[in-house]
Amino acid sequence: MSEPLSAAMRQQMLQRMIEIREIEGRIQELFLENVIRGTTHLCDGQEAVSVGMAAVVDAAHGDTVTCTYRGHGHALALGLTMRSMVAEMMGKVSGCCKGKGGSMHLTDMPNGLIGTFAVVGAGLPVTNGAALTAQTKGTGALALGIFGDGTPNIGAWHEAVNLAAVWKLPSIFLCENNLYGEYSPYADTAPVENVADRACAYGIPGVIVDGQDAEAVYAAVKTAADRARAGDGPTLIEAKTYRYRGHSRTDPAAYRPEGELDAWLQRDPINILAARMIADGQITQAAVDGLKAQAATDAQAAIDWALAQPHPPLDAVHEDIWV
Amino acid sequence: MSEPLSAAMRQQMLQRMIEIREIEGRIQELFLENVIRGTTHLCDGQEAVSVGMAAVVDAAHGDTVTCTYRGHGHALALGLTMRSMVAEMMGKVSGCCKGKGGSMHLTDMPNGLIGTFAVVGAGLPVTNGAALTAQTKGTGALALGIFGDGTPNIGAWHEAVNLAAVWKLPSIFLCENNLYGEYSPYADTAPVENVADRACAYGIPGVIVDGQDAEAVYAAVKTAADRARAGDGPTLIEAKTYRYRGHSRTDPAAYRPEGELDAWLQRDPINILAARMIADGQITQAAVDGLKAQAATDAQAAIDWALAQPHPPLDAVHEDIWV
Amino acid sequence: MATITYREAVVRALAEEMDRDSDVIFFGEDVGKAGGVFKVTPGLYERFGPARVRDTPISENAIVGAGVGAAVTGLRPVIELMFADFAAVTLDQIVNQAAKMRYMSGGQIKVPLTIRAAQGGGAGFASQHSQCCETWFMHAPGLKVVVPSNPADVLGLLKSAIRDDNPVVFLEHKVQYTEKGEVPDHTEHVVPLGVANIVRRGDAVTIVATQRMIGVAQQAADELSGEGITCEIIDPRTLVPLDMATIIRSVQKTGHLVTVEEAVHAGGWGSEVATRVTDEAIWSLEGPVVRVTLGAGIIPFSEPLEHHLIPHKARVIAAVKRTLAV
Amino acid sequence: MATITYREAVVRALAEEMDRDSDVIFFGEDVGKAGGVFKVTPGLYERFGPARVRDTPISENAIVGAGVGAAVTGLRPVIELMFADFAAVTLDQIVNQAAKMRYMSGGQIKVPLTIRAAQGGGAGFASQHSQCCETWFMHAPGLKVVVPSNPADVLGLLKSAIRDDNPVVFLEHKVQYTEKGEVPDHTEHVVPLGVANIVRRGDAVTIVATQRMIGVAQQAADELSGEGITCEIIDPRTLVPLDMATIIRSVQKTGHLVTVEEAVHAGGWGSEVATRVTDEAIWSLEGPVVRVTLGAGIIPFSEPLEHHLIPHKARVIAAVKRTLAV
Ligand SMILES: Cc1ncc(C[n+]2csc(CCOP(=O)(O)OP(=O)(O)O)c2C)c(N)n1
Ligand SMILES: Cc1ncc(C[n+]2csc(CCOP(=O)(O)OP(=O)(O)O)c2C)c(N)n1
Ligand SMILES: [Mg+2]
Ligand SMILES: [Mg+2]
Repeated sequence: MSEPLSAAMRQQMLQRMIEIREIEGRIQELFLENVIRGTTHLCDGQEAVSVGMAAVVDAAHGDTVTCTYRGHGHALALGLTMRSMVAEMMGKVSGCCKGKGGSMHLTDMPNGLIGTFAVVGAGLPVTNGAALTAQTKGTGALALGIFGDGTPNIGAWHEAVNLAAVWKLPSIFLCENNLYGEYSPYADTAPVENVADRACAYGIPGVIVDGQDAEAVYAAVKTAADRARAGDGPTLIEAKTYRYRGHSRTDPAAYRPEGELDAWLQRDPINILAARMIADGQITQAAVDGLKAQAATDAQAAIDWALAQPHPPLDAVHEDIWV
Repeated sequence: MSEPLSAAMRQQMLQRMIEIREIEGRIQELFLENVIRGTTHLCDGQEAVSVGMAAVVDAAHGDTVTCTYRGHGHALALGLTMRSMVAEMMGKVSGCCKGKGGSMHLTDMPNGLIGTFAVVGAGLPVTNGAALTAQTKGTGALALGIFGDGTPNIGAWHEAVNLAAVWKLPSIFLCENNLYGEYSPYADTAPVENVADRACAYGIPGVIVDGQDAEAVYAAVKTAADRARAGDGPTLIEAKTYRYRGHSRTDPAAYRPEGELDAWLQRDPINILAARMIADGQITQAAVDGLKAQAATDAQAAIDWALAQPHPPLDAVHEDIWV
Repeated sequence: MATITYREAVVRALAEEMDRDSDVIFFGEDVGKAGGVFKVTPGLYERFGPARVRDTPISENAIVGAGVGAAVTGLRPVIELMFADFAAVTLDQIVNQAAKMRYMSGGQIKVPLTIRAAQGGGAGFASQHSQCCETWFMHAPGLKVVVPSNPADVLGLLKSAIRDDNPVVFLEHKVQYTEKGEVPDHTEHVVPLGVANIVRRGDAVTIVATQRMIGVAQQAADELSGEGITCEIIDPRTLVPLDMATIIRSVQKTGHLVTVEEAVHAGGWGSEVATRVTDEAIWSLEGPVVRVTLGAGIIPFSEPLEHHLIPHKARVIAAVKRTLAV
Repeated sequence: MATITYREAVVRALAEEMDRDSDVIFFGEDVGKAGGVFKVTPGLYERFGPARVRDTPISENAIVGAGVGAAVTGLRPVIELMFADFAAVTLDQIVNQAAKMRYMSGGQIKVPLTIRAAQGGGAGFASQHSQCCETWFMHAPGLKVVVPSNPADVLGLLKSAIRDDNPVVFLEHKVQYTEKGEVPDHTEHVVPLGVANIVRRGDAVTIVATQRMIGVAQQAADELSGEGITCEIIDPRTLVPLDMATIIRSVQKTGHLVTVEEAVHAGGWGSEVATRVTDEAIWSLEGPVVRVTLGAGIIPFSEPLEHHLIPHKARVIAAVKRTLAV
């Protein structure tokens, strides 16, 4: 980790992580109660990646992000409101995508989120396109694509990283290595120890970072961003992290070895940052608890609001297909 | 290069390279005369890869090969007859694929050639399947997939090499780096200097070999074959070679820098092996000339034979679709 | 006769065929140790071992290609693509390679490969995990395309698919996995590919439907029978080969055709059935051929919208009444 | 009016639109320095420079995805897939991403992307370089699909495609690249998407055909006119949107419909035209709707076989006579 961030930035990261943790828990409940249907892919445990990344992204200047279906945390970190997101997951017209996308397909252009892609690898070629716009127009913007540890096995991932390297695009490829792709441990489906080890095939930097440390993630993404904006091309970043829950829906994650979850809970990203801030005299435990209580209140308010929203009118089903 | 091959093997390699060179020249003529239609992708200059590879492949014991549309040399090296191949390119019923495949789609199962794949990268996943059969049945066979220097950019290539590495399949990935993918120089579309450099991303050996030296190619493929048969998994081999002609059909290859072709002609694979054999007292220049004359005669005979063959009956168009 | 679910019929067919023929292998993403994301294939890994049941990386091109290569060289692989929508990332291997290799090779090669995938909407999986994808495969000669609608057909048709020497795309409707039905107890319940099933007899109109739409057609037929309109419902079971003879015989009797499918209008299988009928039996038609489809629709997440888009009882009834002009 | 080739019309449309709008960029494999494998796009690289005209690696997923991402963020990219058959390696980016992103985002996004590709048989390129692939795209709402048949339409439709705010798949018939035709001299020759062209007037039968099949239909019509049978030939120009009104008006006049397409029967656009007519105008039909297609065919290399498989004059004449029962 390079130099510590300002107290204000830390505070914002901490608060956002707490909010993400809170809403994900509520979403799981709503899913089990059948209020949210379909499927969900929650990110508890991975919040540091979301806020570390988002602290670098400057949507106002054209930076964009694509990520995966495990995208609630990223969307919130970038600035999507809980209300808009929860309403989307309930299929309500007030959702960010008018209820047409759902949990797996969040788009929030004002905050730079092009989409949370549900086909593995599919977002990364699109990220390059956003980077191409930046390069062609000389805007200095960057495009960041987030993916999981199972994703480097798919062709689209390879083609995207490769093209970005050949064209020196201002792309950043950020892996959330949470040890599993669905129910398969990383090592069962990948031939190299680290995702970052693959960077050698593209002649680009491959960086490993502690995904539980928001500031470390920030620093790694910031370095990659400077490189991208300077025209030096893409970076592959691997954040080592962990998802506390199963892959999706009701997966009990029985494939995880005994004790693994507990060990990771010891390195909880919220606790890590909170402890550091307490040690630095920037926050008190009471204030942290206050943030949690506030997040719970906010989440409940968002849910109540979303529940009260209407579904889209039936005719809407045929709108928004062609311009 | 490891120890030299036997005189008999060298003789066979030399003869086959001369035959390939001869027939490719005649095919180009027939194409320009409109006797062969569609397109052709000739391999003059790359013959050492064909014969070096084929000397390792043991079709009788289940070894198989897939290659690209630039596959005439490989097919002949594996044992397809000139007649059958030329007839195929003329769309005659006596062609190896009854005229349905043509120049780009040669299959010759008795000699282990599953196909010459016309979609870039598409043959390599299939090669793994043949390797999977060998692994599952424990036959000790290997599966070898040949591709060009432009091919590592496509997703199917990546997925195939990756799966072979993860499953330790008896696959061999043999690249003919002839410096160009169509009209694009290798360096314009690839981020690393050598194709073999990509092996690091899969934790497998990446080997560079002189593609103009048939014995060197043989040695590299043999090492990979031993490894594959021993259950140690795949190898990526890059043979540095050159195609004397354009990419296909009437391409004059104007994109090549002045003098490049001449320099490569100095390292002609036929001359290299012939000179070595002459130096070792295994053949005379007169005998080499004799081989060339014989190849010309054989090529002419094959062409005459193929010309005399009938086209398939029209009803054949609807046969061979379903079993 | 035992009563089992659609899901259980899949794993039973696989287990029976793997027992019967050691050349049958099975692989895909999380199909082995985890028993599949839809929990369709539990127990196979334990029973047949890691050589014959394999979990793969997320590499659909590599998966299908490995299936093709293994099929060509003597195995009889069954592979799973999980959601049928993902076939789009590897369509080349399916329609350009698997489907055409026999033809291109002049008949030297056969490709006894079965590609399983779960398709269909109604469960809130939104636009990229809900499509019915038959069209991609029907449009590629060389493939066979199977769309089972009940447990007995899943069992009998999957066994046929695995035994078939052609590449077969076997599409399971994910919303039907929990549906139950009776199946014979013996291990040789094989349903041939290319034989339609007349699900219900009637005189007024022929309704051709597949998978979940059979249930929708039944609901419509129940209601219509109250009005004295009897529907004949035909389940083609396989779209390639397509049993047009049974459909045309029915239309010759009823004079009216309605197709009910859970796919986009343009290019859907309904248009193939409809045009074959209008070509081969137009003089039997006493009303317009009406297709009930998704129209030019994309499947939305929102529940009321999704249910509105996917053909339902009221739309089938309206279609029947339109062709009957009542 | 100048006479130019179909090929020249492509590059002229591109150059005019790139001149007009600096957001238009163009990339694909060997499209720049080399001017394209079909020599369709020479001079653009020299004229517009390496930032706006780019050669890519052989990475179709990356190419289409880059087009999508660039389109979403403010450019108006035109990309080339070379042979349309290769769309199969990146169908996901086209039909699951480009086509659906606007919908999934609830209308937040637009994707002004043009995907060019060369399709069609007759040139001896065998089964993987000769297909007509419209079905893949027609079956994906959100896309528009353009199939120009002559230089003026290539010019005017490609300009429309580039200006359109939707993803457009623009399919050029490779065998037509050398065909010549007249085009206006000014730089605003824009042909709207969704308006069919009545190529020939007639009373006896309506023939709907696209691209190279228009010429085949013309040959048939010439011969039939000798027998007193006058054919009306309609070129829909775009398959999405599809100008059914023009087709139905014609069928209402002639009472007979024949479709001529260079694609596989099942799922082909002919079935869409045919079923729309039988649904919306069955009482105008005085004979069966006959489709002339590749049937369940795969394109062979061998010349006589290929010419036998692809619809030709005799087959169109036979189809017309069958619907007319003469
Ligand atoms: C092309 C494709 N294949 C398969 C899937 C099914 N699938 C959804 S998530 C997933 C696992 C992805 O794992 P990883 O990349 O590690 O991301 P994580 O879920 O752990 O965040 C798979 C296989 C898919 N969505 N797309
Ligand atoms: C998926 C796909 N994209 C594009 C093409 C067109 N194409 C045919 S050969 C070729 C170049 C291949 O170059 P390389 O791999 O170096 O092989 P070489 O021709 O030099 O032997 C291309 C782009 C194709 N056949 N398939
Ligand atoms: Mg993961
Ligand atoms: Mg090359």
